[in-house]
Amino acid sequence: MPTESSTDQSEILYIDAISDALRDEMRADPSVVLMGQDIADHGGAFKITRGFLDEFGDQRIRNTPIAESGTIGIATGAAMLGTKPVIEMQFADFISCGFNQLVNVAAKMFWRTEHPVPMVIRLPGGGGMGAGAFHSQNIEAWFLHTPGLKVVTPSFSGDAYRLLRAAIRDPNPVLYFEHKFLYRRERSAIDKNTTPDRIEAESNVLRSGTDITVISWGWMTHRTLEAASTLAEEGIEIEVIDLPVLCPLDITTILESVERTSRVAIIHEATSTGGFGAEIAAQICQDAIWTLDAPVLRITYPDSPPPYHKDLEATRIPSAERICSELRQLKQQ
Amino acid sequence: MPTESSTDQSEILYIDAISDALRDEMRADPSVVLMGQDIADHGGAFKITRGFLDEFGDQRIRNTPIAESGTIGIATGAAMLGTKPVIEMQFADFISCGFNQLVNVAAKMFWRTEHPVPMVIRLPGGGGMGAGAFHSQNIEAWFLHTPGLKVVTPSFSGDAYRLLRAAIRDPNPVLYFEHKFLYRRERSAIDKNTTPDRIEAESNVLRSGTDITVISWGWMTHRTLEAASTLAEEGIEIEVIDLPVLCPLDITTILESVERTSRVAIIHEATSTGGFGAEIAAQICQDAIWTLDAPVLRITYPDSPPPYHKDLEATRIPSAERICSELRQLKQQ
Amino acid sequence: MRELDASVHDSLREMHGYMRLAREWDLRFEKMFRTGALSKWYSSVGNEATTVAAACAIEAGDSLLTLHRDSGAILRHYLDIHEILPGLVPQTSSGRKSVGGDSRQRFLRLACQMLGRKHGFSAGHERSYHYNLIEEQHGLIHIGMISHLGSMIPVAAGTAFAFQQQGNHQVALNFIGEGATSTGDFHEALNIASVWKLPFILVIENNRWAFSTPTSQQYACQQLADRGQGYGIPGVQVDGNDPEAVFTVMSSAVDRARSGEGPTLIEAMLGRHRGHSEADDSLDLVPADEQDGYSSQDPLDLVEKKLVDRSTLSVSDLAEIRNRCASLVMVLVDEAMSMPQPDPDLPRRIHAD
Amino acid sequence: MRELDASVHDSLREMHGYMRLAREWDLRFEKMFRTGALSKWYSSVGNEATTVAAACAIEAGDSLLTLHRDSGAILRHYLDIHEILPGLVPQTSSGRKSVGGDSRQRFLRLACQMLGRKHGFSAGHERSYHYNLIEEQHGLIHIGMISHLGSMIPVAAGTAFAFQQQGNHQVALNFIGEGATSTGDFHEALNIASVWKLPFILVIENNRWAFSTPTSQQYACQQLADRGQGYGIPGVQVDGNDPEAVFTVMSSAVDRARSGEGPTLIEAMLGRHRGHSEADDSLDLVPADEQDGYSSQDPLDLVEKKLVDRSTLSVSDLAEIRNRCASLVMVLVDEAMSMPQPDPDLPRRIHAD
Ligand SMILES: Cc1ncc(C[n+]2csc(CCOP(=O)(O)OP(=O)(O)O)c2C)c(N)n1
Ligand SMILES: Cc1ncc(C[n+]2csc(CCOP(=O)(O)OP(=O)(O)O)c2C)c(N)n1
Ligand SMILES: [Mg+2]
Ligand SMILES: [Mg+2]
Repeated sequence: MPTESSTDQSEILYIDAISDALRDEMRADPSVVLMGQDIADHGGAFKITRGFLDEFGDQRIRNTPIAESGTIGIATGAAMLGTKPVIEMQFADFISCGFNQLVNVAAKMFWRTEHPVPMVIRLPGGGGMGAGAFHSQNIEAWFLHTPGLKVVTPSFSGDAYRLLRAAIRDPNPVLYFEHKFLYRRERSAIDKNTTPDRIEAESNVLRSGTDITVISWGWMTHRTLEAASTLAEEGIEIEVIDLPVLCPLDITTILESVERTSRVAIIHEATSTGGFGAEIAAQICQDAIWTLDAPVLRITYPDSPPPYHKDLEATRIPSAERICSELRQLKQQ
Repeated sequence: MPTESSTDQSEILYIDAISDALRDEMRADPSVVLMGQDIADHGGAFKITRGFLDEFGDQRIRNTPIAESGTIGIATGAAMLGTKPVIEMQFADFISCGFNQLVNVAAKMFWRTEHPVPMVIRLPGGGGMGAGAFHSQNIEAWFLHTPGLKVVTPSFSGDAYRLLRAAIRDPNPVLYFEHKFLYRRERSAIDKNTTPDRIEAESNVLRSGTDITVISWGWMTHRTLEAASTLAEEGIEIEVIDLPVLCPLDITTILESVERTSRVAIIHEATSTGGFGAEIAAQICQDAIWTLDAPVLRITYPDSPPPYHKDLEATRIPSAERICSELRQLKQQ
Repeated sequence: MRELDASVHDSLREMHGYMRLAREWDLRFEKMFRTGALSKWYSSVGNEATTVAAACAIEAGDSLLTLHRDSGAILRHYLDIHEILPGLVPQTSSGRKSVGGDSRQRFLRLACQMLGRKHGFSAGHERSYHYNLIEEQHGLIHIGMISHLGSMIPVAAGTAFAFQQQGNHQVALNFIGEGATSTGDFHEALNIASVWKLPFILVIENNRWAFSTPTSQQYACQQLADRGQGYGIPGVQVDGNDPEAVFTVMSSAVDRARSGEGPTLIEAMLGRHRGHSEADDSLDLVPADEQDGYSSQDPLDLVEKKLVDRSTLSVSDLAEIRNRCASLVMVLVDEAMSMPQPDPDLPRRIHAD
Repeated sequence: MRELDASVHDSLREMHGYMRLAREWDLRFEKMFRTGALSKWYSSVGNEATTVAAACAIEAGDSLLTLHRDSGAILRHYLDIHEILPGLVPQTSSGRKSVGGDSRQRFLRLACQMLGRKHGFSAGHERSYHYNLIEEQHGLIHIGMISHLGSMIPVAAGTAFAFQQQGNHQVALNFIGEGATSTGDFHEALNIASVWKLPFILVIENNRWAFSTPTSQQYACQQLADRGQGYGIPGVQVDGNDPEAVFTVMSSAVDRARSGEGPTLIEAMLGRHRGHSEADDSLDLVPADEQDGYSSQDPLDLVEKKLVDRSTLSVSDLAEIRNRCASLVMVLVDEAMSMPQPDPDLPRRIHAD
């Protein structure tokens, strides 16, 4: 059961941060409604909404039939008339079934009609658990190429908490990618007093360094930090920039950092071709190319679905070792 | 009615090239079946299959109910057992309704099971006709970030013909983006004798030049050519590379050209953020950065849906004038 | 079940007034299309009995979600006919109060919207019926279509969900063509709406053709109303050319919805009077005798005959009503034509602040 | 309608043989899950009567598309029981010829597949039942699932489309849970299949729960079989714990399909015997008396009771059959456990050449 009493600034699990943010925002705003498969009595596949049915009742905690498109469409209509739906996808991968509703109805609504659609879709995504091709994908890039959405990818408990509340308050459809691998592995401080009411461009410079700027999000930020400490021992200083928000993108911080380090790598768990790393690389090469002393490096998943077997999966996900070795080479270029 | 008798090397309309390719491949291979809305008696929204019902009968020319997901799924199952389906989306935009079938079933099938899915989806796309947000989109980038598909974007009648036949013969799911604006505006020679049986990486260097490499596809290739001749009069020599195939990507030709020109622009009608221009830019900045004398330029649609009013739309689509002026600036950098 | 208004004759006169207005609206735009003043037009001709009568059965505060053949419902929902055409129909007639606000202004903006003008509801960014008009102060909730068929069904159910959530007794009314019943969203939305007992009414305008596709290539059940059973909701087929029949069926669906019993599926049988859009030749595929059958059942002809047969109105009354509607439409469309085009340099935000 | 094989008793013995084999298969993996040798397991316990009987009604050359609770159908489709367990059931019993090829080898590879081993059908790239096995020379067409529920229904209909296109008389058999009936793909596929009269049979394994969601939160119709009418196809509910009843219903669906009359929707009513997967606590939500009801209707108990009541087999015969099935499974799974893991460096192509 998520820590009911988690006090300000306490250290909590990433998964509990999500749970707390949902609960606190539901307490604060009676128009917030949760929808998703098995979120009521069962508390969701990951138990994030355990206890919610009792506290908030079955009007606000809605088990849905297995119908992602219908659910997103209903949420969109409801959001237009004063209800604030938060949808839990059981796994991020299943949003493909509601893709049209999301990209053509929800995402375009404000631009078409100037009528806001305040809604959040929580997307438990990412690999590392041997869960195979349909429970491990990293699909944020599809939505970053879809004008009208906002995209959030927290790596730490604090951002997970703060940005989920902000996402619910934001008047736009927000995709909130939560990384399953971090649920019970990441634990850190959260501050319950800072709850902005919009998702805005932001980044975390987690570590300053003079040699290479490394940009990442989600689970990969943790592997990047691991690599950075290893490399620090070798005298290579990495500046680690975490992006808890991918849209809107805080490109300014990235460009400033690259200007200082002259070397840059982007690391993501998503497949390479057309991944969001390409966009960041392209922006750097448009706006900061003269500051570069080396090519822009992308360290990513290869272009294939996630394999089931853990040994096979492990070779695909950028490891701290692989990151170290590629960054060492980058330093030498 | 498409030219039944179009002989080798004759000049024909882009739309007729598509029609001819379908007809010729259906004649050559009895396992080819067409599916789509209103393609039978009516000959399709654009009349590309006019006359097909009479020639091939209602078993091979299948009007479908309005059900993109069901249609793509049925095509996938059929393709696995010896039938070769070619689906006509009435408009490219509607493929969002069959997104899950495409990205999770068809695209991943071969990698998962080593069982091929030879199927083609024709996608009449693109803007310029004042057709609004849902009949004008350029959505190829979603699928270029989806391992397992091939993506074709012909700009000329000859490629349209040859690559459609190749796409049907290819054992993979191929997305064939045909640009509506070109249907009756592009007319050029086709060669019916060269019909490869696979979609492979390829590019057309349409014009050699020493100053700037410009990469584009679809309609934008024509605007690029227009800009290139204008600029040639001013003494700026553009090397124009057209990409009739985006996946697999012929990066070699691009890198070689950039090595010669040292300046590069990528032009696409798709929206900017996360568009395929980002991927090409990123690859150039990874593999050819030292050859560059200027930042990599992208000239694209802004990040918004296509507006309906022609005057509004015209300001969004890269025009020959805008291309000229941005390339002039690039030349000076 | 709510009965037709006590003054049955007056109610029919009112429905007729809106039907005629909708018809003249469409005829005007069809003409503009033919003269090249408009690049595309999807006609509502033949759908007026269904759309007007259905919109008569809802109230201010209810949500309306329309497609491309629903001008009748839109005009009924937006306009106070007594205000824009004083004396055209008796004051006593309405079973439904009109929403407040300036009807003429709304009508003019609607014309601007059709013409892509700056003062249209989407300022030229969206085509024809692809817009929303939500005036909370007047209880006017109208959400227009996106092109993707079926997509608005869940959204409509979502507005019903908001009503249920807020504990008011409003209902959502959504129209679709029979072609859109083949989409997954039709199924997902009706199923969820039924499980959650949402106050939602889905009216299928079954005009027997979807672009060039006849119903025999679209579905294989006896009637689409039969799908209701698969969702545990009433499925009712009705003569969509008879506004009184539609109103009756709609009224009980609305009552059911307001009392928390859940959705209803209504299949209104209509004729195919025009091509898919005015720009294509799809009408050629409809056999001549089938077309004749539809023409002989034109809902405006039928309602006018009924009004004359019942001695509610005379032939010359009808001519006058027609003329007044046509003139009003003419004036408004002309006015809209003289309004400015949208400004290409005006920025439009992709995110709400 | 095809009747049960003349030797009714022998047919039931054969079905029982496969059911028992499937049950021992699942029990073995459940045990491995509990001892930590396996990270996840979705159990088919309780689904065997439906899946085995349905697979008995199709033939070599027909396509089978399965989900996560269909080991019964898979074993019936893959294995010649006379070959792998000689003498277990009478040679005369089968209404259906087994597909050719080496049954034991297939069985071993199936075990490897479950365990992610290199010799599994997907060489470790895909989990459990997410694979295909297509041996054209033996008329074995089996297409496994992707996780996304509902997605395989159109694909199954597509295999039926290929059969129709090729003018042979094969049929496609597809299983889904009742939860997947809420997906748009269920609707789109059944509608198209009916319009095109595809030789397609969709069997709903209605075990009253989808993960933690009871049917009352999944649909609101009386029975899912009622959806058939909305597609103009037969919708039949059957006792899914009774293999003979399922076989009878399936046989007439197969006959209908083979003779070109189109699809059938079958709703097999089953018990919920296990949690959603063995790794969760979703079974806790099923009320105790409901669970007891299911246990008392365990299809294996029922079929064994019937065999004893009919004096077809004795209690000790049943024990022997059980032991032989359990031993075979044990041997095969042990063998699979000793097989190599997949090689992480082996490249796997994303495109077919
Ligand atoms: C998802 C989707 N697929 C295809 C289309 C193309 N399309 C537009 S209207 C239409 C026919 C609609 O028929 P119906 O629903 O019966 O409405 P009607 O025009 O007859 O009133 C089609 C196929 C679309 N708009 N959306
Ligand atoms: C499109 C989609 N949404 C959600 C899920 C998650 N999920 C996996 S199994 C399951 C329940 C399935 O229930 P049912 O269809 O009744 O089959 P059963 O497990 O009861 O046999 C859910 C919700 C999924 N796999 N696919
Ligand atoms: Mg229609
Ligand atoms: Mg179930």
